[in-house]
Amino acid sequence: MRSILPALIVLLVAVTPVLAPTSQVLLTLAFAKGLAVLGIIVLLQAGQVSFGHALYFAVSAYVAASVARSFGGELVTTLLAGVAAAAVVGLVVGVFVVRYRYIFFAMLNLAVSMIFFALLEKFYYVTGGSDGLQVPRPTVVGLTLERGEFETILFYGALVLSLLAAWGTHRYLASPLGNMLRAIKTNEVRLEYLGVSARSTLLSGYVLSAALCGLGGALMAVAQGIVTPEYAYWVRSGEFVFIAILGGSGSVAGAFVGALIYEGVRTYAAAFASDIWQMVLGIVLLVIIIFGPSGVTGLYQRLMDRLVGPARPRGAGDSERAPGAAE
Amino acid sequence: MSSKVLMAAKGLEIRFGGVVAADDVNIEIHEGHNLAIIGPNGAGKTTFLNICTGYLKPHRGSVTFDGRDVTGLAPRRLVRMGVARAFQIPQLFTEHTVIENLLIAAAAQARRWSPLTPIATIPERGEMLHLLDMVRCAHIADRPVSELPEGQRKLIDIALALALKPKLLFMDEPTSGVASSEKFEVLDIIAKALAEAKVTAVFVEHDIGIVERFADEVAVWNRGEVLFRGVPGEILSHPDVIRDVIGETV
Amino acid sequence: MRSLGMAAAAIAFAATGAFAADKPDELKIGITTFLSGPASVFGEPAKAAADMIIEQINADGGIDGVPIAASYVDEGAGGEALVSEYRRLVEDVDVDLMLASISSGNCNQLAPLAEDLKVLNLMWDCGTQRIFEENDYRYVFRTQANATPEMLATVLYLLKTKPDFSTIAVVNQDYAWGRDSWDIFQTALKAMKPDAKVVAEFFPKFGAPDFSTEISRLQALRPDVILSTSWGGDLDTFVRQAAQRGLTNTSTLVLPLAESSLQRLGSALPPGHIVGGRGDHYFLHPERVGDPAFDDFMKAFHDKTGAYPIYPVFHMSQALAAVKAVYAKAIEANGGEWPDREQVVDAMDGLSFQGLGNEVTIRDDHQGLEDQLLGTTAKSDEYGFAILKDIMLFDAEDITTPVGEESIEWLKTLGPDFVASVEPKTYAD
Amino acid sequence: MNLQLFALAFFDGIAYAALVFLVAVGLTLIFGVLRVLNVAHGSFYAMGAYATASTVGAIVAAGYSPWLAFPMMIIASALIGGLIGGPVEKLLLRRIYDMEEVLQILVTFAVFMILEDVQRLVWGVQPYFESSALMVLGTVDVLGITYTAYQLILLPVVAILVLVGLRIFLRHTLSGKLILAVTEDREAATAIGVNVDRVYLVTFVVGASLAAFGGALASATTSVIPGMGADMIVLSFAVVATAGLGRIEGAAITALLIGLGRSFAVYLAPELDVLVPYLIMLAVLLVRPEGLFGMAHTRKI
Repeated sequence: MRSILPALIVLLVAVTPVLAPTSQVLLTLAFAKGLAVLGIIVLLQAGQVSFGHALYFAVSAYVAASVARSFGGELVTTLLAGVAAAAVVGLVVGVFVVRYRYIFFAMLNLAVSMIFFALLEKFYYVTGGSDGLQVPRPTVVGLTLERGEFETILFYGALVLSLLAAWGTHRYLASPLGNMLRAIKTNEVRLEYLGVSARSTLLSGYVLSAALCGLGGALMAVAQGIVTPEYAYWVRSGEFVFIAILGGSGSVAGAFVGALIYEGVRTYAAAFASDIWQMVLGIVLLVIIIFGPSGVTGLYQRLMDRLVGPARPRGAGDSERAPGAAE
Repeated sequence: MSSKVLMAAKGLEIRFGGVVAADDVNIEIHEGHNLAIIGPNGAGKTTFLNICTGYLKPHRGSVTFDGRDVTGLAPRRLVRMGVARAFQIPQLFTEHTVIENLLIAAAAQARRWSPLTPIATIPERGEMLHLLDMVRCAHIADRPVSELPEGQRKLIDIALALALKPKLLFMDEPTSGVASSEKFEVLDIIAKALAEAKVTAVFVEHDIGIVERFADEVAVWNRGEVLFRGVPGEILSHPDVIRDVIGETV
Repeated sequence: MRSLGMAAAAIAFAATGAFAADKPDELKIGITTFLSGPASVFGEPAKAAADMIIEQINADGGIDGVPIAASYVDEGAGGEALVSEYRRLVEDVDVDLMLASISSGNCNQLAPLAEDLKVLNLMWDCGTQRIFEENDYRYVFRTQANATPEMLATVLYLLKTKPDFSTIAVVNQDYAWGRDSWDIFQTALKAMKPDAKVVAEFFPKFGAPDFSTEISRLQALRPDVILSTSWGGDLDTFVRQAAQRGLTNTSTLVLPLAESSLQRLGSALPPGHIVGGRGDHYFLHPERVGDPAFDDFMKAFHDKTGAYPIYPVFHMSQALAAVKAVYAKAIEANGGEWPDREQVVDAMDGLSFQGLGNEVTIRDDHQGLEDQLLGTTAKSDEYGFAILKDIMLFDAEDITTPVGEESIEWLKTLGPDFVASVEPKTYAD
Repeated sequence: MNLQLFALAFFDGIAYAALVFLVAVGLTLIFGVLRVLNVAHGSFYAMGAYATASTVGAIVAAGYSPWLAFPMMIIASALIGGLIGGPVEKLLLRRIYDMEEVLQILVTFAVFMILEDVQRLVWGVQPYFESSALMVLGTVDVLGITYTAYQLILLPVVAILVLVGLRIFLRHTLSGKLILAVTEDREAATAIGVNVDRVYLVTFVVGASLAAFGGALASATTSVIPGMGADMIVLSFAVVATAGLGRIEGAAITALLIGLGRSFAVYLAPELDVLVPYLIMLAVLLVRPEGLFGMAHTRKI
């Protein structure tokens, strides 16, 4: 019962290119952001919030852009190169930041991302400065495509990648490792006393979240055709956290639900209230936090609980609901 | 004392600011002999547990386990060698259910890191349900631990330590927070589980009745020092102990 | 869907045998401009100007009877929002053409998009010279100059008015424009005055609130000339801090974009410094003052916004003049019938049009040829802010990179004698 | 680098550090008491600058003495702190003290977004520049370089006054002591009857006013432009985290470090100047994870 609506939404999204072709690119961008938000949600499971994950988004986007520019660029290799770069940088930065928690964790991530942002602007001859780098359209299995065809392929690619990433992350969070990650939020001391290194556990989650942000960034780069330092700015990191809370930080679905709603609100706010689109977004955020801190997916769970009764007692075997789904 | 020495502390010293929490502590823990630690509040009992399990590093002295120097090793390294701990304030994963708590411990013990296998399906599940049954908590397996009363949380905390299949278990006031009418029953449960798993226990306890019944040896702490140690019958009737320790704590 | 619609339209044409498109109810234009962020100092006046000009065009009967309807997009909302909104206007609203954009970064992003969407795009304000030097476009045109003639004219003005200076320092914003414009300026300067010495290069970050340290260093170095291509709040802050601390007494400032800051700076910018207007843009334009259309607009704009027009207003007027001119030309070429969109694009080649400045012509490479105006500040009691004297008006033909050449390479070929070979029109006051 | 250049870099650094300190100290005060990292702090800075620049501009244009700029700065910042900061705390933050940290930060992020547009609606997008206060104080020549007295003397003096004033306020007045009590132990303070709600409100208003005051002082030296708050907030975060959360003296020292670091960078390696605050922060936190003056907490088990 409670999976009917999600299934319907996925179906509806999947036929978008036929029904509403003009929203196809918007949805691709929403998927790209959703993937990055998924990375934020992984960290939120450990009770940590990063105000600098735009770093991985940007690292991957710039690497993808460079690969597409210098090697002619096949879509798959472009995306893979970006994700790999984000994961490697995530590992290096992660080793350092997993020693910190809460505000310090958030601030250090912010600092590292701002350094990268400044470097992108400084190393003008490599990065194109604030004008950014153009990303030539990659080939797909060797074929050079027109924009329309490419965008359709990218849309379905993004949809499949998002579903895969959501499934993988869901499994990860349900696995022993994922449960240990969530245990960091409630009791690190006990985790250490079970023989588990909280830092290594957090590091594994951190690298995963960096890779997810990277996947989002690389997708965004090829979908947009340009990468700019704005990809790394702190406001974008804040936006990711914003979307995570909007969608519901407790479930992997929240990342994509949030991203779709956010892009929608933002686009229409920018179109019909171009003077006050920031204010509109700010108010939406306030309303969500104060009246439904578990986000849209949390509201949906509550609604379904009321309509068809509680899912069933929470247990370790509960695979239908996302782990740690906000109550 | 002819049995094997499991853990030995030599010349432990630690101070916090001006307060001496351990002052030349020397003590041996023998395999199969459950040791009770008694003493007034602030005597350094928990500090001793913190040092033996790696939470604190002594300023001086050493700890050996199974003949190896383990001074200053992190808790997780000691855990992997077979030293587990239960806490005065139960340390649980409060956003997980009871069985999930235990499954995390089991997965850690069995080193199951596969990121795509749900924890609910690990082979140790049956074992954990049995462990819960042993501590009489099987009926609450699917409850979130945040909803449980203190007594049950205490039991889960100990079960988490047992799930690690330790050789040596430190327990910090296992019956605090448990209604006095249930204390013996609770400790009976624990003792039975310990015996079944062949675990040596070291426990801090205020209740002299419990010490008499469950300890093979008693050590008396005061101001960071071990004042006396011996079999419960002797120690608990020693006039100094009655005056300084039992008189205060009962 | 779109191609389906076009196919249907094609069948309809074939059936009626006419090649004229139906005259629409309105001519839909999308305009990207900064409505938020620091660059809104350009975007807001330009939008005000667009509203006034479009209102005027519509009051005069529109374009061949068709009124213009404009939709605005905020460039300050960020890259994705801009692209999404651009696509929405082109694909959903089905605009006839786009005017985009102010930021060079956005032009880089939107030009290939316009090409793929097959929509006529007039780049109305962005300055990067690379767009047409590195790419060929069918649908993208620029209705003003680019960074190369703007900087080259500045170097020429400097060398003509102050030929004996020996040291120069630069304080530019640390982003693409600041870096690019310095590259061009420096290349041109080295080619025409090889002995000029660069004593300091500062690129404080975009939006920097304070230049005290840079000014202290400049005071210690005492360069003859200080170049800054900064704009908006950054330029205002720099000029004021420099003036407050006496730097303007010891060095000549060269400020190619300061025409847009003159009114805000008031008396803070002392006499004797060089100011440009990114084209021949100045509310006291010596060749345009006296033309009733020009004078009326200056007055009307001042009445409406409380300020005189600055260069983005001129740029907007040129883009809209191009729209008017290209439809007139396309209609004529189509035998008086309303043209289809491809015919309009065809008519862009070689188009000449006049906005508030002098006439602009579109070259083969789609680059507009726009004259450049520079002057030296002088005190004005009438206006309460500095006005320009010793104005030079450079002919676009002399200073624009030839079609097919790359700007930096072309500038390197210029020698010291180039200075004398260019003869601008001069106006003493 | 010779001695003269060293001295010059030092003077420039101090003036910059004074402004950074004034903004950061408000942020750290709020964090110390409310335990909320206030992203909207940058907005108070910007609004303080806007309010001062626009009112002083009007006063001077109407022919009154430019010396009035100084009292106007104080009035404008108090008004911004009270009229905007007060309601933000009372109507919004008060609802979220029990929530997770991330939600608290996001609420202030939302306030930041809203206030950004409020500024545009109220003051428009054209830069304001109102330096009457700076002009009336004149200039000072040091080692052949002209400085404005405002930056070289007034700003550092004001910063020191604020630092000393805050110390006296916190240690020697009743309200100050209540604030400190709540900072130390919220539960205990509540238990002995401290009106915590009131303390929070007062602290937030004071902190926001300080940010606005920083903006007011800055408005005499810089163009007041849209987006100026966004940059300031990241800088003050760096100061507060480097200093140790809630540490007022630490904020002063860190601001000085960052101010001097930046001006020396302009002399020695101009390309690095924007990175200086972050590099200092990373270096400090590597060595002292709780910040220069922060205290480490060990969990009781």
